[in-house]
Amino acid sequence: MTFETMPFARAMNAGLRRAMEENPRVMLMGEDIGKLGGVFRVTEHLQRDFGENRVLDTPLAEAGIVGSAIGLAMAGFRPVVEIQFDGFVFPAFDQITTQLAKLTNRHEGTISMPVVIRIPYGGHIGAIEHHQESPEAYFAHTPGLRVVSPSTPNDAYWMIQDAIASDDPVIFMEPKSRYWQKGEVDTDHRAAPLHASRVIRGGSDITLVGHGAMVSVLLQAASIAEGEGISCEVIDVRSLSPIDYDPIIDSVRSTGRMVWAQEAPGATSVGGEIASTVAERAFYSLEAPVMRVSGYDVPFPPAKLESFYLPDADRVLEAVDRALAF
Amino acid sequence: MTFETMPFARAMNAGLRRAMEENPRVMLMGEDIGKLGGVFRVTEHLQRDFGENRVLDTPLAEAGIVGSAIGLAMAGFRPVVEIQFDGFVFPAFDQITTQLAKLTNRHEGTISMPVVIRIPYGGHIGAIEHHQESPEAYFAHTPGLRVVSPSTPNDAYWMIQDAIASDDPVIFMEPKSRYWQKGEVDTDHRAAPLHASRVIRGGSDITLVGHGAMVSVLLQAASIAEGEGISCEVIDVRSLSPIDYDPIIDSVRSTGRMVWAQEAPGATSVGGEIASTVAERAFYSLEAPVMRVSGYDVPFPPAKLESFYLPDADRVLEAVDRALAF
Amino acid sequence: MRILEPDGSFAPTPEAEPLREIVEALDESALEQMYRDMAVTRAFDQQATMLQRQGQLALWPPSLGQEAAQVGSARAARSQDTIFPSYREHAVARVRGVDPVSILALMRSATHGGWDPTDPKNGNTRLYTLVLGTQVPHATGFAMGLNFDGRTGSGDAEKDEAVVVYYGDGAASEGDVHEAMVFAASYSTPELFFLQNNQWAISVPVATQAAGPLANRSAGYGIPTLRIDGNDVLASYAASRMYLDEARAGGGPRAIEAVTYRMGAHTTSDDPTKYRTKAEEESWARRDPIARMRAFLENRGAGSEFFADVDQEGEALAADVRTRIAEWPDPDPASMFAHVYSEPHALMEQQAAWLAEYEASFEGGAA
Amino acid sequence: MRILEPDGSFAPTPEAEPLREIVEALDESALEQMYRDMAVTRAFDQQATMLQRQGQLALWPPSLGQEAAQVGSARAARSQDTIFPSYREHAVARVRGVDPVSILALMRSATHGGWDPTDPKNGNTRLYTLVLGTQVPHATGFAMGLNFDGRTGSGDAEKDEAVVVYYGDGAASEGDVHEAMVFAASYSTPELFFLQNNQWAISVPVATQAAGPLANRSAGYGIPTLRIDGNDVLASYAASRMYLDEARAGGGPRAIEAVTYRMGAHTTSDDPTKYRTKAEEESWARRDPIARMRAFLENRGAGSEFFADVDQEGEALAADVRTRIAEWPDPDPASMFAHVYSEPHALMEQQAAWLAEYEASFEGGAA
Ligand SMILES: Cc1ncc(C[n+]2csc(CCOP(=O)(O)OP(=O)(O)O)c2C)c(N)n1
Ligand SMILES: Cc1ncc(C[n+]2csc(CCOP(=O)(O)OP(=O)(O)O)c2C)c(N)n1
Ligand SMILES: [Mg+2]
Ligand SMILES: [Mg+2]
Repeated sequence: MTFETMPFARAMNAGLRRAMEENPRVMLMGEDIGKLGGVFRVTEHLQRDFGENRVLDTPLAEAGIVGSAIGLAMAGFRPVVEIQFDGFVFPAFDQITTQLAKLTNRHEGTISMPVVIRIPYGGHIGAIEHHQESPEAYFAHTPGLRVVSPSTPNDAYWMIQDAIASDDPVIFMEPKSRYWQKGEVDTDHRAAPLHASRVIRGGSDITLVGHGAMVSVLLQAASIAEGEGISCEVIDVRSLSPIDYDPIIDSVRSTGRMVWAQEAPGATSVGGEIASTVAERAFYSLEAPVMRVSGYDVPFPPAKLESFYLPDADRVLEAVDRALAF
Repeated sequence: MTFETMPFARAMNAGLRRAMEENPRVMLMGEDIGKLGGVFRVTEHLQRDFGENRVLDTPLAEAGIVGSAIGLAMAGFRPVVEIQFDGFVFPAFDQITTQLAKLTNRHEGTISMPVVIRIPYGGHIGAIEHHQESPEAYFAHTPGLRVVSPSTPNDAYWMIQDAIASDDPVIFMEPKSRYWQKGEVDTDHRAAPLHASRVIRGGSDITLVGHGAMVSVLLQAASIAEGEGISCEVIDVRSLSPIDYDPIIDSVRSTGRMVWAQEAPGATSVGGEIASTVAERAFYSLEAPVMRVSGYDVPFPPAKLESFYLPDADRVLEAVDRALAF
Repeated sequence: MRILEPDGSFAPTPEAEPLREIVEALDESALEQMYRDMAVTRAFDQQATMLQRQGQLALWPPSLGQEAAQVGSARAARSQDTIFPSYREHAVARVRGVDPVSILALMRSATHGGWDPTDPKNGNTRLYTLVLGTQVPHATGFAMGLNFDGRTGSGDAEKDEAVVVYYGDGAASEGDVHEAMVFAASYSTPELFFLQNNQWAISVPVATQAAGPLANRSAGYGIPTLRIDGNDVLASYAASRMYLDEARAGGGPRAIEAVTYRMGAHTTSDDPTKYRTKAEEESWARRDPIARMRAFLENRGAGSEFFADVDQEGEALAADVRTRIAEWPDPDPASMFAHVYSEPHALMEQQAAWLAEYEASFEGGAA
Repeated sequence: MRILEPDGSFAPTPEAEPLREIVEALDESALEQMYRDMAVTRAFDQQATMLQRQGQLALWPPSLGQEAAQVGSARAARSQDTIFPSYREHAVARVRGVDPVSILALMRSATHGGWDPTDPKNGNTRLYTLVLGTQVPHATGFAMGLNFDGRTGSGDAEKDEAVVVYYGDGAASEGDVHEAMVFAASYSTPELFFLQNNQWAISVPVATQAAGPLANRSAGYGIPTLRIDGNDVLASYAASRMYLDEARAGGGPRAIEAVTYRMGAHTTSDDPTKYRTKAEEESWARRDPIARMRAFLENRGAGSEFFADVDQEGEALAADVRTRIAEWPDPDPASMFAHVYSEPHALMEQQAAWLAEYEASFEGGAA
């Protein structure tokens, strides 16, 4: 077995590199991903090692990037697109929703659309407007897309490879605040399947569920709660479309309570989807409504306020308390 | 009192006309809305009567339309934009989400953004791809926008005026299949407030909730159910952002059961938001989970299949049965 | 740039001189084929309009009047080329081998696609695209791929591949078209941007989209551009041939603005009397592309048997698609779930199963 | 188009001849003011970079090297004009009256705005915009409004309003810029598109965005365009003055490509050594816009007291913003909810109340 400790961004880089080595049709596209190696250095050295035809510093036009990636997929390539920051995916939104997501269906299966769109997302980095958002709900609502988000270096390494191997378009949400977080990567054994949710800490009183950067917040909440005698089960949902409900439902059936946490604004979001489906499937087991913790329904605030905006362990614990008191 | 019977589209037209008469800063923009009067004739004769500076046949570029509407709002106008069909709003998505929705906030309140974006939406008209979609979830998730949808000519007449009078951006979703449906318009008395949900049929066994074209489906289901001895309360939610929950919660507290119906795909949609919030606020009253009826999580199918895709009274009743059997 | 005068006389304008050779290489049968393509497509198109009136189609966007622009460019493309149409390129699709009834099936809304662009019989014709302009960056990306794969630029015109993308004067305003040109210029793609300026985007005249010639815009990106008489099939052919061969030889992208006219309504849902004059329509009727080519061929001695044969082919095609579309089966409801994804997807399986069971519950009267 | 040589000598190129009059109308104090604007902004800019290093700012995008393009155009704009900046127009903002500390507050991420564009003291300077290109259609729409309201085109240059919109060579690739030009040409807006081609979009050279001069693009829409030496403040002033006055007189939109150089990093997060050479940087250092204007003024006899005074003003501004930004208060958490909507909104009230109560629960130690 080969274990290596590396930061999340390096694990992404290693996963991309391996995918490019294993399949010559894999290519990367985006702004500043070549010479610079991406503003987060996720693609560092890949242009140097694979050349300018496989790692493209594109013109600055997101619809053009995704639109030409679609054309490249039609020509048999497997493009992996980097969107520089979450807030800059919207110029490409038409190409993503009306084209990328629908082309396989429109072609009645005669072509597939193996395009990955990588989006560094979320807060905690103290940046200016448009650089700290969590737009996953827009994609999770769109039929034809798959949406996933790794929370650890090992998942980053494997999930990016699985996303690239998928014949469907995958929106790959990278919790950018975790890029520098180190973890062990097992380069020999695949992680859980791309769309599997995973129980990452066992517990009996309440189930905590989230994805991306929220996962470590949930773990932190769980260990604080433990000190107070509350046993939390923690689930990393990993995939937001499709959502792997079984482990969540199983857990809620045994704990009877659940808290969901996300950075995105709450209204009409993934949280509502999960809470209402859990309520439907575990109706008689629930001793309290599923509590949702989220960003407020406001634009992501100036970074000086992000600690008030972003759910932290305290906010999660407040919801745990409400659920337990119900 | 002045009651007039007219089709929905005519009521829209009359509402727009009145808003333009009452406020010279109101102007209309869109593709084919001038000479042609819009592909659904909602703006018929308005260019003739108000001139080319107040009713603009714009170039064919949705980001340009919404972007320039924003600039016009900054110059003190109140632009009302028509998007020709639901499926063509996405090229404007960046301007809507990163600009229109956020500009008041970015300006810390020193400017407002009184822009209305009218979107004829939904199915039932047998059209080709991109012409029958229900994109409301994308907007309901976006802080800074208001999202409403009238279901009757009277609401159409008043809600468009209220939307135009609002200093905030309003996404105005027009159930296009209802354009030809006639109803009474009371031109003297304002309808319920723009963001109020409304009980439109009393009942005691179960609460049916929806918006736009679904409302008449719910009423139809309610009257079939009545024949089977089931008493349905029907609520037209009218506003999807913000959502006026009180009448819904009151109703569910008394019926103990609820069905939500929408045309949009179910995943991460308004239905999940409403179901989870109702589950939270009426936890002890619910005798069954909130049942959600929706379009499937697929692209809107070829029209030859739309009757299978779109929720109809039977699908609503199937959910009613499930709720009652719980 | 023009080669045939509206009356059919052969009179290349000065800018057409470099193209003379290309035109002169066309033999009688090639010239007749272009006429045939145009006339048969028109018969099909008129049949389709009738089928829409009869309720067989949801909608029909006629190609009426644009046959020369379409046939010239489609015949100029080589068999290895790939075509990205918009939604009105019926003549192009037919020339490339697409069964015209597939276009009817699309406009019947019995399918969102209609044909398989990867099946060689369809001549590398990609699907129609309804969201204006979105196909243009696809074409550019595809052409970038040709470069990366060395499928172009070798100097062998019989093998080197290129791409033609069609779009309209209205679509030209969309940001996607601009971004596609930025990419095309940047990656020096083997690609022809073929703009049919048919004067109208539904009810909006081209003057609203552009203050000057649209051809100037593509030129602004450094993309060599020709503005041609789009109702002259020989001009369309020659310009497209030259530019496509330049592009495939490694010369980078090229653009053509074909000035033509949408002689009919935008679609069967449209009423052009609301926004344009009879006089305008009549002036363009005098420049009908099919009449022009017919006069040219007649001047060269084509006989009435030829024209009768073409008419008959048109009628036969019309009759054939009429029959076949009337019998067109509705799609299976389960097909809604079949191709949303290429790989298995939990929701698709659940929802397909639910629908099947639900539908079954109605059989035998139980609800 | 150039008026001052890099060494500061006055030597209008032939294309600059029509602008001679505009330049010659500038008196000594106006010329000195331009130098002062540039030099003081640079002092501010360098202070800001330091403040970022000290942790006072989240990020800083320097205007270093682009002062001439910015000051010339900003001084050319008349007081009634409205400015739509991108995010690097520090010299423009300062010239128009915006308190520079507001820009620091924005880059501190203590606010998403920074100033009130409707307050006359800010010289009709709209807010910075971070999503590339999105401000360009706003400018066009605003200019359309000037037309509709008759606030322009009367022939009185002292009253007629116009709009200047700034964007970069990278942003020029975005579809929004194209659509804005389509609208501008269509509605004949009183608007100047001012492109600062500083050669780089972060690490991507302008050659990736455009095969030829970017100026050709705007020209392709029928928008008269000048390509100028962007490091020559007089060229920027004269071209902008002429074009803005033509636009305000009813001539329709105009465009300028100012060829300049981003002498520093893209932002304080960037490391240009990864993608460009020292030699390139040095060659542009020799074309520094401030040195050029200084040499010009020195040739005309400006004395060392003047330059000392300017330096002192720069130092004073730097000291002032350093003090004020260090004392900058964090925003009140409740402000998150205050301006999302202009009108009351149920969710805002609920969530603000919830947060207040939640925060209060920590006071006094209770959790
Ligand atoms: C993005 C988008 N916006 C609007 C429409 C609706 N629409 C369909 S065709 C059309 C006019 C297109 O004009 P043009 O590009 O000139 O093509 P033509 O119809 O003349 O062939 C419009 C507005 C659309 N299909 N896509
Ligand atoms: C839509 C969008 N995409 C990407 C970015 C990230 N980004 C910020 S600045 C920049 C480069 C901009 O280059 P240019 O327009 O030339 O302006 P300059 O920075 O040189 O002044 C990029 C890619 C963004 N802000 N907006
Ligand atoms: Mg057209
Ligand atoms: Mg630049």
